[in-house]
Amino acid sequence: MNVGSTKENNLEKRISITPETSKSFKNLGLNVFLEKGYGESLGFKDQHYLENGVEILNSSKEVVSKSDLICKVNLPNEEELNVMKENSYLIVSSINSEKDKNYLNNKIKVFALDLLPRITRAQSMDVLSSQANLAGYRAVIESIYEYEKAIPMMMTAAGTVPAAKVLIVGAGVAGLQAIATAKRLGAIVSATDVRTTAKEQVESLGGKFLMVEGSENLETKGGYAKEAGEDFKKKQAKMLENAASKNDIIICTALIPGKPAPRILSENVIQKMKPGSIIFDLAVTQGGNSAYSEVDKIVNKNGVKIIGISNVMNKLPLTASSLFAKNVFSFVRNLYSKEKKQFILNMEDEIIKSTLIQGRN
Amino acid sequence: MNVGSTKENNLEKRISITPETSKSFKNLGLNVFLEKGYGESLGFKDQHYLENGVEILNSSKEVVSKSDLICKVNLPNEEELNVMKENSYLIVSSINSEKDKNYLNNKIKVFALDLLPRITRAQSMDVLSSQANLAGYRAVIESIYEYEKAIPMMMTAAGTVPAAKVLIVGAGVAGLQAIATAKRLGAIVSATDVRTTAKEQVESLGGKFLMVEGSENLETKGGYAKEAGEDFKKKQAKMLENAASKNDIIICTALIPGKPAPRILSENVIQKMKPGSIIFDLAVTQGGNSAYSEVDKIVNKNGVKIIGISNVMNKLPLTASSLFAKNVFSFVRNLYSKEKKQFILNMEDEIIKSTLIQGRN
Amino acid sequence: MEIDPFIFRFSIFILSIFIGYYVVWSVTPSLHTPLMSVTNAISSVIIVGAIIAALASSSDKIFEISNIFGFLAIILAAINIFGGFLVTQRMLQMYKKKKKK
Amino acid sequence: MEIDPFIFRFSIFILSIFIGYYVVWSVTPSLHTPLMSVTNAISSVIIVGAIIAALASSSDKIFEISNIFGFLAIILAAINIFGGFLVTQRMLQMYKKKKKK
Amino acid sequence: MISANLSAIFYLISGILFILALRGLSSPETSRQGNFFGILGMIIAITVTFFTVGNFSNAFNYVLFFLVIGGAIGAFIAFKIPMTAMPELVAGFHSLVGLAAVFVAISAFLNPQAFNLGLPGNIKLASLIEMSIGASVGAITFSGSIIAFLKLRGIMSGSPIIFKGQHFFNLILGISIIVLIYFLCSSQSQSFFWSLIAVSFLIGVLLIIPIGGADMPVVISMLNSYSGWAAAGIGFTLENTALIITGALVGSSGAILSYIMCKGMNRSFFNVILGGFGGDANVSKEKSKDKKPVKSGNAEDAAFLLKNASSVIIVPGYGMAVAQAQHALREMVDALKKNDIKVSYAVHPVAGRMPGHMNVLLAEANVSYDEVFELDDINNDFANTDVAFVIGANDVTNPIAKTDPQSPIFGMPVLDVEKCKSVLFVKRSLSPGYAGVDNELFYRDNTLMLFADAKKMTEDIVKNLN
Amino acid sequence: MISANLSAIFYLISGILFILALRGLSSPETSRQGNFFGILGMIIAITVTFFTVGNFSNAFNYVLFFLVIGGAIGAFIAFKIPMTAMPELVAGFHSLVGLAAVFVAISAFLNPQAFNLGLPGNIKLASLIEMSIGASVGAITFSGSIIAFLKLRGIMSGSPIIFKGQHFFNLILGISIIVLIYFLCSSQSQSFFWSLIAVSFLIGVLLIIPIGGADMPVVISMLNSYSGWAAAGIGFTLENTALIITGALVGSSGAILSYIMCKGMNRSFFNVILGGFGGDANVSKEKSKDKKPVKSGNAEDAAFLLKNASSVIIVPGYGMAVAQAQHALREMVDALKKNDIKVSYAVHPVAGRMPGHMNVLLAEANVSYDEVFELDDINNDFANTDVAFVIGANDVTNPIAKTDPQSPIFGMPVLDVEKCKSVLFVKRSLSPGYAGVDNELFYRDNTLMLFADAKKMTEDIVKNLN
Ligand SMILES: NC(=O)c1ccc[n+]([C@@H]2O[C@H](COP(=O)([O-])OP(=O)(O)OC[C@H]3O[C@@H](n4cnc5c(N)ncnc54)[C@H](OP(=O)(O)O)[C@@H]3O)[C@@H](O)[C@H]2O)c1
Ligand SMILES: NC(=O)c1ccc[n+]([C@@H]2O[C@H](COP(=O)([O-])OP(=O)(O)OC[C@H]3O[C@@H](n4cnc5c(N)ncnc54)[C@H](OP(=O)(O)O)[C@@H]3O)[C@@H](O)[C@H]2O)c1
Ligand SMILES: NC(=O)c1ccc[n+]([C@@H]2O[C@H](COP(=O)([O-])OP(=O)(O)OC[C@H]3O[C@@H](n4cnc5c(N)ncnc54)[C@H](O)[C@@H]3O)[C@@H](O)[C@H]2O)c1
Ligand SMILES: NC(=O)c1ccc[n+]([C@@H]2O[C@H](COP(=O)([O-])OP(=O)(O)OC[C@H]3O[C@@H](n4cnc5c(N)ncnc54)[C@H](O)[C@@H]3O)[C@@H](O)[C@H]2O)c1
Repeated sequence: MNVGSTKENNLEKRISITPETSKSFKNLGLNVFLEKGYGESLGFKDQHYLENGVEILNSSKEVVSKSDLICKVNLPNEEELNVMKENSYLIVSSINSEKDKNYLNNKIKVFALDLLPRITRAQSMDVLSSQANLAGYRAVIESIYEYEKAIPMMMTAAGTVPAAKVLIVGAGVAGLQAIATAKRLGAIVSATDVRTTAKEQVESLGGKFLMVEGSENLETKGGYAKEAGEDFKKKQAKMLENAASKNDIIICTALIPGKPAPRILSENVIQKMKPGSIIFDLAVTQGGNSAYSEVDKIVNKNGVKIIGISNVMNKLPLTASSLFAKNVFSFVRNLYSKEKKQFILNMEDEIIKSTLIQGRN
Repeated sequence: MNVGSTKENNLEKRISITPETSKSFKNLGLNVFLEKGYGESLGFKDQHYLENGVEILNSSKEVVSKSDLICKVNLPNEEELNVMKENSYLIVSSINSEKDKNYLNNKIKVFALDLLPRITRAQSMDVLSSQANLAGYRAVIESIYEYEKAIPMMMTAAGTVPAAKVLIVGAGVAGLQAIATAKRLGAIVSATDVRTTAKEQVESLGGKFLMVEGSENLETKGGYAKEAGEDFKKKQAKMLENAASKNDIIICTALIPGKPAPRILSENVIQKMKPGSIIFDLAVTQGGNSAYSEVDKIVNKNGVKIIGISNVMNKLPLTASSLFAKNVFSFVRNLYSKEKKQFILNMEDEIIKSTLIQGRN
Repeated sequence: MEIDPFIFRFSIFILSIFIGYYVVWSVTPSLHTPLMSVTNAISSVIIVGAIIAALASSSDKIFEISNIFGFLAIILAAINIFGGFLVTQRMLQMYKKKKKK
Repeated sequence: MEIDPFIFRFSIFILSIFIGYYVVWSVTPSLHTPLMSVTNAISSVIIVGAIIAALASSSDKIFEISNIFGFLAIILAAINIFGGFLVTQRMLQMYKKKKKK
Repeated sequence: MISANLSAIFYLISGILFILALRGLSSPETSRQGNFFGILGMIIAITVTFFTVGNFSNAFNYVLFFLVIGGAIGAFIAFKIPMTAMPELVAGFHSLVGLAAVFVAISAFLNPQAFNLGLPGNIKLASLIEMSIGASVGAITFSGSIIAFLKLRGIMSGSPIIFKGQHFFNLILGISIIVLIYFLCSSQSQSFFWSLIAVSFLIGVLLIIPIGGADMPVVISMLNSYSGWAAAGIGFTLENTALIITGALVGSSGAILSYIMCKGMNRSFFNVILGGFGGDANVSKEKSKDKKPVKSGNAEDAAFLLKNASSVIIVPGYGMAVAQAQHALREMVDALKKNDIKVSYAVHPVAGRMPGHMNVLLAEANVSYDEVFELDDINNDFANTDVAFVIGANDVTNPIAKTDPQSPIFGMPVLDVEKCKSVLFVKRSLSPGYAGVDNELFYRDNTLMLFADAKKMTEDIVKNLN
Repeated sequence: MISANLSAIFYLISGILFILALRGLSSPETSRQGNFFGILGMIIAITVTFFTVGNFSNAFNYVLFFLVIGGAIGAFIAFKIPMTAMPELVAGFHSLVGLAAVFVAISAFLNPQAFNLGLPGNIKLASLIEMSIGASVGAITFSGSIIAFLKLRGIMSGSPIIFKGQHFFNLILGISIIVLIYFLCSSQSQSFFWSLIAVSFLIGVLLIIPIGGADMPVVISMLNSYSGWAAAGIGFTLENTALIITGALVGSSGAILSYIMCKGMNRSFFNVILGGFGGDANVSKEKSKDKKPVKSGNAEDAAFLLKNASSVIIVPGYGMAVAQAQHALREMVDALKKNDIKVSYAVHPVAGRMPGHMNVLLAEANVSYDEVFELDDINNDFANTDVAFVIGANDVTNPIAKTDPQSPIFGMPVLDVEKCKSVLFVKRSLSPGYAGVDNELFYRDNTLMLFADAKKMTEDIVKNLN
């Protein structure tokens, strides 16, 4: 069986097959086809792939037409889609809109890795975790880059530089890594979340948890957040208004699966912030947690910079690709039967069942 | 007596009198004159100054002509210089060239704070320390911003992200802070210097010291570095070639007072580095420690990014100004006699003697 | 002005109490059980009394009632002595010193 | 079958040695000097012998040569007793417990 | 027959050997030597007695015979008993000592000439008092130990048996003992002697039944102390130095030990000894119901195991993060390294609650990256490692992930900690981790559970390592 | 006059009080109580002796008189002596005890009837041996202590006096003691007795002169032990339980103490006692030459001071960074906080070698920012604080910056640590810091120097805090 991948569009620096995983694919008994210059964006030369037994083909069309399974970060373009083999498989990181779904046709089986159930067995394929983790890290790096003061406390002969205060909104995977990163740099870190188990987790990283007073636990059985009620939102807004004036950097990571991101930082809250403060909205593509936040822009509101980046992963594409490619490989390993030497669509397998997308018809 | 300051040129975001120090000046019994919109670049409103008893004047000329002492980060422009009072004082952070010196006339007394002796009593005025410290911090932030991988080690379900390796060349004030900052973020940090006392200091921050084998201590009595001999340079180059291939980020801070910065990273060394690596050359304005480095450019050489920024302080102007202003204030306090209510040019005072610059005549 | 030997014995008794106190005061918890079992074994030094009782007769009347109690006491104490020391030994097996590399 | 009182005294002696050993084993270094000074004071219990020596005579011959040695010993021991305990007390002033807040 | 003086000296020597025995037993390094001293002391005491009595007639053969019989039984029990039954074994042994003391007292009472105590019906007053005390305390020891034994063995319910007026009743019995001794002394009548013994048996029973099963270790040590006092009492009667020294030694050390144990369990000594005051006993009984047995230890045990290992792997998990135990852990590892022990850290890919969670904390504590290994790199090393120190980790060690396809964590790679010679688990309870799956390792033979907050426990271990 | 039995019991009681006295003195909390027990024991012993002898004639008045005389002298000395002269004072006192023992022995030899030892010229053998030993050991104690006193007082040079064949000569003298005792016993002749005492005096001198001044504390403790054995010897002669118990107690505890002290100083016990073997004594003498005196302590002392403080300020400096002691320091502060002690950190603007150096390290050790204060904010608090714990800092505490315009650090604001009740300085030596200026605080009265690597010392303090 053949596995293939082609270059992503210009907006995406990540790739889904690294020299390292191409070797793993070979070891599993699969052939790997890649388009010429595949890893260029990351400094991987074709040579690196050839050394690992990959076949480099001249055009993306050639790759697609020869492969039984295509792995990509984003959906292939129409041209590529059209030449895909009948009943071949396609693995992508996510499918965002209904439009995207319709755009697929029925002859291929498509897996969106962001639909993976969060069961233990699926941890090694969990792109949401692996990418969110890096996003949390990078969000802090981006924020301190924009911040015009120093983060850690320094008592010096020329006076004391106070430590910056960082608030993390949403203590999921990204939020926790953001806490850890900010803490490392010497910031005073607090975090808030709607799930009460988050408290212990925040504290386990040395952060302070800001509890919305009198709130219930908004955790679903799956460990995700539920949408908050009006009452909760009011209490949370009050708490945040208070916190906003004290914090220098706010990093927003709050999401609710299948819903637009909750709006958490209102205009009101932002007004309370000191000039020079930073808001980084990781949820910006899902609608944003913060007022004023815009995709791929730094909005300056009374001296408060509100940063929205559509694809933070492009800021550390090497690490992101390395983890993403391993996620993809783990998924393929689960799909492929070594004995039968083919991909098996075992609908009893929760992992396969939940990630499979039915196209238009 | 009146102290004044005017806006800097466009390339400089720092200022030399903050609302906080203006209060201190008042307490000392001095009047403070500032140009309208003085602190704008940092988000300080005139209101902030007025509250602390500052007089805001409409033009820079007005300020200069009324003041007995002018504090600035950079030299005033010609227009301002011309209207300065006879026998008035001027304090600037540094005077770089002979040209600058000539440009001054003899009717005013000019102090360049970078000439301060490094004696204990002068520590609170030491701009070199206060700014180099921040530069070291910011050099790391700039480098990791440009670095396309994550810095800390992360063992995750999708594989292990190895920790980045950071090498600091020159373990003076800036270098030590760079070590501390990189270490905080979880990098594996090593450093090298020509002064052997630096070893203990590097290790006191948890860094590893790379000793140039068989070298003597190149420390002057004042604690600065001497220029290295050919033999040393060769040995150092060999050591660095070896280290270059292992490190992901190199931050150069090496300086020799009164000399151009030593060239430490040769083309050879840079060639050994992995694509994706970063070199940050803090010494770029003094000639640079690294080959290829250019002022205010990011040079990409075989995937290695070589960063040179002329004024890193502009990246955290708020903190930098706050410390610089306190340095300036401490200097003025030493110059001013509270009893006699005037500035005293006590040439017995080492601090005053060493910083005073004689202009053309 | 001779001192009654009882006074001496009493002095010995009191001093021994002090020693018992100090000796045990710093025992590590993991040795509580072995220590108990060894003290138990030691306390069967009562066998000294049992032996005297058992042998306290002319050779023809070995099984006088008082001797019988002596013999019984010997059996009990002997069980205790052997059992106690051996079981302690067994428990202490786990505290073997590590071998030198 | 009486036991010689010497044996008892000897037993007492041996047991006391053990006690001395245990009692001091865990002393904190900062108390070394006070401890020495207190043991010194205590060891002047030799005064007991001195008193016996001094008083060992009929009332008319108070200053026999042996009594004189007794009296001398009393003075020496008394210096030691008072001096030792008092100086210990002085040294221990610094170990006053902190006052409760 | 040897002189009284010589035998007194030998008795002193055996007493000193017993002192050394107890001393030895108070630290693991010297414990075996201590046991040896105990045996030596006993041999000397017995031999000296033989020579002192000097009766090598027929009776002597019987003495030897019974000695061997008893010894054989004792040895048999010692080898057959499972290690888990230790506490009840000790309790059982105690009862024997108590009974032996009673028997010796009876024998002395019936045949005082043999012991130089006067004539039957006209025993020296002091001796009579001494033997009464010996007999009474012996009897209490006997019946009390029997009850403790039954409770521990499970033959009798472990829960405290309490009835109204218990303490008052005990008081009455206590007074009656004194009254009986008084009448015994004044009348020298056998019936008082027998009643004394009977009442003492009863007191022994009544003293122990109100004490809950959880407190039995303390009780056993207390009974140990009693048996010492009984021996000392008899020692005074027999004017035997060995008995006096040993009795006092055992008496006081037993009392101190039970006090120490109470303190270690944070219980009041008096509550335990008086029994039935608090409801604690009930609680602890209920808690332990329906549980598989686990071996649990304390910091000292852990320190001992660690110190004697030559290689240790640290497995940190979420609990370490919650407890913020990373700094203490580093201190512990430093202390181990000073003892030339090889220490590595094994970080599971999903340990904690965030990717790289453990790395953040270990880096904070300045653990060198060279010592930190990922699962694949270290998993084979467990088999050659002496101790796995699992601190606040759970799911990531659970072997069920390898065996039970029904388990929610099936398929996750896990750290094979159980292949180490010993596994130490630091966690607060037996409750499961994130995945909610019970971890069977807790119940394994080579596992020692260290129930405590991870930081607290690690700090305590550090203390004990020095 | 009271019965021998009663007095024996009272002597036992006073012996026990002495045990409790020593026990008390082994921990600061109970030390004062211990001293009290000692006094009580002594009062009982003396009173009982009066009643046992029962001679309240004229002689008794003289006894009281001399007792008061001696007491007055003792009290006078005790109050007048400066604290720094303690060691020589103790040595001096020892000599008195030794001499007293000799006098009692002489008295017993001259007038054995008074002690029930037979008649002059026909003293019981055992008693004679006992009194010879007592007299000899007492004499050694006396002359040895005198030498120690002279050395400590500086009247005699502190350096070891060694001559060839010293050990051999000592051996000869030792043997001659035994020979003299033998002849004394066989001839009962006074001359042998006096020679015995004379030779013993000589031995005392010879034993101590080869020992260097630095080892004197060990010697004093050793002499203490000797005085105990002398008392015990006399005790056997007088058949006095109090003397036997106390003598044995003092004898063994003194020996143990000197052993412990050697261990603490990392010296070999035998080298010290035999003296003159190694060159160590020389070295330590030279080192201490020309130095102002500093008080130095160990971890236990520091722990004690810290535990009894109610507020502590930590002053970290470059040495903390070099030793990487920040984690250990945090542990220490945690332990203090558990004892309800208020702890803050005072960070000097230029502590360390880089701006913010201390902040980096404290943050790494997870010290909360609320506890870290800059100089201006905390400098006034020192005056109200019990202990300043200065760890690896030096220049930043040097008061010379405030007083001496010639000093290179003049004008630098410094932390006023000396205003605290006590100051603990953790550093490895007396050497100066970055600025190369000697710090006079080291020599102040309220300063305790803790010479060690900062990490090691802090860890040790943590151990001692628990
Ligand atoms: N790494 C990730 O990205 C991630 C994300 C989400 C979920 N997870 C899941 O989290 C789990 C991680 O495994 P793990 O072994 O690290 O943790 P775990 O299985 O959750 O076990 C942690 C254990 O620590 C103990 N503990 C908690 N607080 C403690 C304290 N203060 N002192 C001592 N012990 C304490 C708890 O037992 P007691 O209550 O008895 O003390 C608990 O059993 C896996 O199931 C993984 O799938 C991982
Ligand atoms: N902060 C800055 O930016 C900066 C920059 C350059 C210079 N300085 C200067 O550095 C000085 C800083 O003052 P400071 O009080 O922090 O340091 P310091 O005065 O240099 O004293 C540090 C002390 O730490 C001790 N020490 C070193 N290693 C140790 C170890 N492993 N364990 C225990 N003690 C150790 C040393 O004494 P032992 O050798 O006896 O152990 C030394 O006296 C000032 O003079 C300042 O002017 C500061
Ligand atoms: N079992 C596994 O293998 C596994 C793997 C990864 C993550 N998880 C768990 O899944 C859960 C979700 O993680 P995630 O990062 O993917 O979540 P997410 O990206 O969906 O959301 C991010 C965070 O935002 C929070 N949030 C939502 N609405 C909010 C609001 N109004 N205010 C404040 N916070 C709000 C959520 O509670 C969540 O913590 C976590 O508990 C995580 O531990 C489990
Ligand atoms: N006493 C004080 O108050 C005070 C204040 C600040 C700094 N200092 C000391 O002054 C000294 C100089 O500090 P700085 O940062 O201003 O120095 P700097 O900026 O002049 O130089 C930076 C570093 O580069 C090093 N260097 C020079 N040539 C090199 C080469 N060829 N290879 C490698 N390294 C080279 C120097 O040794 C120095 O450590 C330090 O020792 C510092 O501790 C003292």
